[in-house]
Amino acid sequence: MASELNSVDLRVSIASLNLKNPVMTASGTFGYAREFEPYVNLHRLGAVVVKGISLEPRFGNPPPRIVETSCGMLNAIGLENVGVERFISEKMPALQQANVPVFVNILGDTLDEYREIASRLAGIEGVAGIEVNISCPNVKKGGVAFGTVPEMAAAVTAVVKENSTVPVMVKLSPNVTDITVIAKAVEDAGADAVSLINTLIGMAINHRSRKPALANVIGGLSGPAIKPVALRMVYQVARAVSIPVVGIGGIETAEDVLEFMLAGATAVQIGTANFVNPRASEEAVEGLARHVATESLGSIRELIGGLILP
Amino acid sequence: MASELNSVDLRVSIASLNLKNPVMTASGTFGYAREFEPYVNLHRLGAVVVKGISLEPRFGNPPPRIVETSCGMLNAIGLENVGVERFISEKMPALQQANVPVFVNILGDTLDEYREIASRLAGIEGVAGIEVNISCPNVKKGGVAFGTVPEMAAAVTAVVKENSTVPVMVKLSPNVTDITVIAKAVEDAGADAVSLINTLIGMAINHRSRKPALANVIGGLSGPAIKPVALRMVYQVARAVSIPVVGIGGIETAEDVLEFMLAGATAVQIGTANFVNPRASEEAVEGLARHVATESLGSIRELIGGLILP
Amino acid sequence: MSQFQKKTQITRIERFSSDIVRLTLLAPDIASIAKPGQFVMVRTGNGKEPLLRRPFSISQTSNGKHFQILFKVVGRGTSLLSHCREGEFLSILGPLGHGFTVDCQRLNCLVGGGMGIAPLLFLGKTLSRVCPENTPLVVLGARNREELEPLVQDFHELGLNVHPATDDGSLGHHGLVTDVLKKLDLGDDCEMFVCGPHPMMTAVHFFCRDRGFSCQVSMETSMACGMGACLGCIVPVKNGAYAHACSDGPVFDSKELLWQVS
Amino acid sequence: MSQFQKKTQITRIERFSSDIVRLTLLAPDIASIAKPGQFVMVRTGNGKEPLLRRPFSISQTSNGKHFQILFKVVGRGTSLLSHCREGEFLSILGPLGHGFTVDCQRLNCLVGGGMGIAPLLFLGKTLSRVCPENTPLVVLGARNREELEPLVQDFHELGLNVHPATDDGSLGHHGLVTDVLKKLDLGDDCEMFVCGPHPMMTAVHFFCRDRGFSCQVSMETSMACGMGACLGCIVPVKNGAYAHACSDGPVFDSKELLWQVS
Ligand SMILES: Cc1cc2nc3c(=O)[nH]c(=O)nc-3n(C[C@H](O)[C@H](O)[C@H](O)COP(=O)(O)OP(=O)(O)OC[C@H]3O[C@@H](n4cnc5c(N)ncnc54)[C@H](O)[C@@H]3O)c2cc1C
Ligand SMILES: Cc1cc2nc3c(=O)[nH]c(=O)nc-3n(C[C@H](O)[C@H](O)[C@H](O)COP(=O)(O)OP(=O)(O)OC[C@H]3O[C@@H](n4cnc5c(N)ncnc54)[C@H](O)[C@@H]3O)c2cc1C
Ligand SMILES: Cc1cc2nc3c(=O)[nH]c(=O)nc-3n(C[C@H](O)[C@H](O)[C@H](O)COP(=O)(O)O)c2cc1C
Ligand SMILES: Cc1cc2nc3c(=O)[nH]c(=O)nc-3n(C[C@H](O)[C@H](O)[C@H](O)COP(=O)(O)O)c2cc1C
Ligand code: FES
Ligand code: FES
Repeated sequence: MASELNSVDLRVSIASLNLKNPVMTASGTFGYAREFEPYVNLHRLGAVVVKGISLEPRFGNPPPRIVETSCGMLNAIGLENVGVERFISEKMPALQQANVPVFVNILGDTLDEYREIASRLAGIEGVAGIEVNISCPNVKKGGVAFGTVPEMAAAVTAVVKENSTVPVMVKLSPNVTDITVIAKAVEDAGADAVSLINTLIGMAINHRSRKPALANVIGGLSGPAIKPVALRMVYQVARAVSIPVVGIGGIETAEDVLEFMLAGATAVQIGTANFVNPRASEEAVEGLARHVATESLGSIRELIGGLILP
Repeated sequence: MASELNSVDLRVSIASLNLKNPVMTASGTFGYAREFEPYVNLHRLGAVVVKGISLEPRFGNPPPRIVETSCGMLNAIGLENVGVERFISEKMPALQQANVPVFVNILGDTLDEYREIASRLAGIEGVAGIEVNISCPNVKKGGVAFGTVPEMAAAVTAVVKENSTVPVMVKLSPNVTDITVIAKAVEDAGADAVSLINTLIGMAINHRSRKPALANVIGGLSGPAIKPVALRMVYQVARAVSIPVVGIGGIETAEDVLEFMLAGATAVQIGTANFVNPRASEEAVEGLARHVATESLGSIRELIGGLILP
Repeated sequence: MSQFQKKTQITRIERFSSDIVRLTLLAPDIASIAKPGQFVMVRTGNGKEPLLRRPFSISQTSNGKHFQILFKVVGRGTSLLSHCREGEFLSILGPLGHGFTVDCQRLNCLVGGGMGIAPLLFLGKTLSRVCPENTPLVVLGARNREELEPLVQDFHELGLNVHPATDDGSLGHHGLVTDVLKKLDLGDDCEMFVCGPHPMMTAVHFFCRDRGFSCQVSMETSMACGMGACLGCIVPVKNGAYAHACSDGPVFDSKELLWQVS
Repeated sequence: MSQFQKKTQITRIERFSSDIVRLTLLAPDIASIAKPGQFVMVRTGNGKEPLLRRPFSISQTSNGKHFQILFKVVGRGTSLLSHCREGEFLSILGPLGHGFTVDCQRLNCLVGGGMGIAPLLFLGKTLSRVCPENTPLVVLGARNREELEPLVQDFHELGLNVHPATDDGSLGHHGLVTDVLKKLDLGDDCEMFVCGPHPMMTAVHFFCRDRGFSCQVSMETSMACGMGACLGCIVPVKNGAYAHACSDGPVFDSKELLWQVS
């Protein structure tokens, strides 16, 4: 059985990048991957996406930064990260060993910052792709506008694309009236793929202390609670663009992955579920292999967009 | 103790309307109120909001119309209702007996329809207020645009306001980039209050049948899953407008009500929770009374917007 | 109509097979007024997941004090229920909906498939009491002997003879309940009471239509509230309209509904 | 560092009071390598709510096979845990974080408040073994006798004398553990090991700073992952930066952290 499962075809491609399977890990939920080595055989994953990297190191927001909600969690990490230089010198070497394609999630407050980070990462061994975070709700400056105004989303995409040697995937915010407009804008600007969704903006209050549960007041909602919204947006975007769509939001199991692929996703990312079950990503790969074998599919690619409408 | 609790001051006002307490029931989740008489003393509620009424009767969407999701549910009822004439002749008489203020939730596909429904309801005994649904995601025609374009939201508000004799509350959609823009537009157009949020647009898929779980493909997400998004939007809108804000979304208990009031809500509506616990609304009233008594507050109004920022 | 929201105590748990369980609940308010075909909405846990209550037919009442639900484990809600312990309390809404209408003058025939057998036991018991002279026919189908035998047993205890059918032939007729129906002498004034999988009910509806029999069906749909408030539980009726399974049903005259020939 | 994700069996459940429970888990992989001050992340149920694991200190290991967690019911997660049954399995991640550093040459003083006492028992046991000539001082505080007595008992069984303090005076000193510390002869080369409510740890930190003592504190923060991935569990350190309680701690040299004089 195990060998049979190894022979099933789970491959998918994102532009020029061929992945073993469609299961990636979501930025900010898988550290720099090394943290998961006790639990996961990293080389069995489709790809990993590392924590968002900015030009300069950032300390992030004060505590409390996280709070649980019904079937979800809010985070306001505030993009704590070591900055692109230390990322390259301290984090990349271990990632190069891990034998798994690495997407670097990048973010900036200005177009120039995006340009600068992209150029520093260009040509670095082991960087398989760039994921452009234009959607993080926690940065007060340009972050939100980049993700909600089509022209700005397009501008960031173009700048990163110009300065990159690897496929560029743009990560979209769900906090917009019509996500397909943004998706089309970044497609037209040269994005090789889009990934969605980032977190929904939310808030929690402690009625006893009368204070917000997060020091940042608002934060990003993730986990199973948001899956229906993510699935709907992936469905809409997959019908609106012709580049690959990477589905994110509340994915925990192989069944969830199948749902996102039926809705039109070429690949997916597992986020919050990594905290609950560190083996979630590898178990999803195993579950997909079993599904393809049991259903006697030629390849998992047959499922992409395979939703049967009433 | 019981008599003590009866004497605590839970009153709030929405424009000229004085409510016993801030707990209302949400449209579409409390039928025409009569369904809850076996469980709830209707006269103890602040107000009830009845199922959305259109000009003509509607059959609604084909089945399946509902599906459960993690800590939430999706519905695509498609606004099944008896139409305004039969509502007045068949449903209002029982509601007049119930001794509770009634908000009628209205919806239309055109400005004319909104105008027409509002005029028919004008002067009907027992109608304490109108809630204008500009936000239902299930109507394919004008519904969505009314709720997402500020000018259209304003136009609907003005038309209903002109033709109404009671306070007009406009119910906002959360599926927008910036809900404060819509809130300000309807405030400027004369809305007496805003209520929010309606459901988030979502989707569910059955991976075995490869079909959408709802015949309508997409539906509205409600329940505890969406509470963090609702709370954030209520907080934002309460700071942006000066008319009363009515908070809706995932509210189940008195503690939830307190959170929404701290965030700036003058009153709240309980929706999906009525299905789980038909007594949820009355129990919330009881819980609020206990809270005001225990904390020795002069009135519950002291809590409105009382969030302590870090 | 009287309805209650009650914390009811589980007084007995019977496990008929790995996935079929029967719970006996102490609930005089509900048990004393329930009618065959009515159902209850059960909260399967204390948390927010699963969020909604689950509908179950009242499968039997006794002494006006207890009632039973019989269910198969198919998902998270039923799995949680199956792990309950005696003495624990469950929150129940009920009795809900309109049940079966009985007429002692006709030949009554109960047709059940799978867990659809649950409400028919209550009906059989009631018929034995109110129409003692008129023994109903009982036709029950299920996947296999393991699933069907304990349910057949219950009818035997009422003194009712059962015509069983199983998908694998391990008990009674090897095949569908409609095969069995065709072979029975049903006279020309028969009233059918049907609860089971949709294809089975469709087949029995057409069978009855062709013979001119009356047919009462108990419909299962997804339900959020069980009390007519959410409008989620619809079944298509004539001319594009819908009925609500929880408040107009769950028992309908099959002629009122729209059936698809398969 | 070795870490495991394991389904571990509950072999014993002890209820010390209405809301304090101790679970013994069979987990040789974890028990055999755990060090005092380390913790585990526990999945409190099978569903999606509560979604996240909950952190608990390892409060004792035995035979390299079992370990214990001791907790107070404060919310939904701990409530679910308190309803577990012997023989059931819990999903555990661990052992996680950096524990206490011990030096047999110094006067070791263990200071615990409330459930912060849990990891100190493991530490006390280890000290008795590795520094048998050097009996540590133990100062424990809690709300009342009911809460504190069973925990004091555990230290007695290790042969350690305890200086108790309770908020209501029902056991030992009526007041704070810092009052007790001030009265003890701590010499001039004392190492303090502290776990408890934040105000208590703040007080002990300043007490140690004034006397020139070393002070190791075990920090509790909200944690989503427990393994350095989410960056949620921060504690402020000098110059505006943050340390991560799960991976840099939970045990820190109190001098490295930022404390607010209250
Ligand atoms: C009026 C009424 C009476 C009922 N009486 C009984 C009864 O006496 N005994 C009994 O075992 N069941 C009965 N049911 C069905 C029962 O409500 C469902 O099996 C139950 O809700 C499943 O809950 P779950 O959380 O375990 O499964 P879920 O996790 O909700 O679903 C698991 C799987 O079961 C399927 N499923 C869910 N609901 C139904 C349904 N209504 N019919 C068929 N498949 C379904 C889902 O599509 C899914 O594939 C009745 C339903 C209704 C409407
Ligand atoms: C490293 C570490 C070790 C721990 N060891 C233990 C232990 O050995 N024994 C033990 O009883 N507890 C311990 N805790 C605290 C324990 O994790 C929490 O009590 C638990 O997560 C509460 O879960 P809950 O779902 O029951 O409560 P929730 O529903 O999550 O919260 C209920 C209430 O408790 C408060 N609360 C939640 N977490 C904490 C916390 N960390 N500290 C204080 N208040 C909190 C919340 O603010 C809320 O008011 C430890 C925490 C950490 C970080
Ligand atoms: C703690 C945390 C940190 C995150 N950090 C980032 C980040 O740095 N960059 C980014 O693009 N998304 C970040 N995200 C968003 C996730 O990558 C993902 O889009 C989101 O959590 C939804 O997926 P999920 O529901 O599977 O978690 C973060 C999410 C969480 C929970
Ligand atoms: C089954 C169902 C039907 C609804 N019908 C309406 C409606 O007719 N008009 C309306 O404005 N909102 C309708 N809503 C939205 C609710 O009034 C409410 O805004 C939403 O459910 C969020 O609140 P909750 O999380 O408490 O349910 C409906 C919601 C549900 C679940
Ligand atoms: S289940 Fe809600 S109306 Fe029938
Ligand atoms: S708990 Fe996630 S980084 Fe510490």
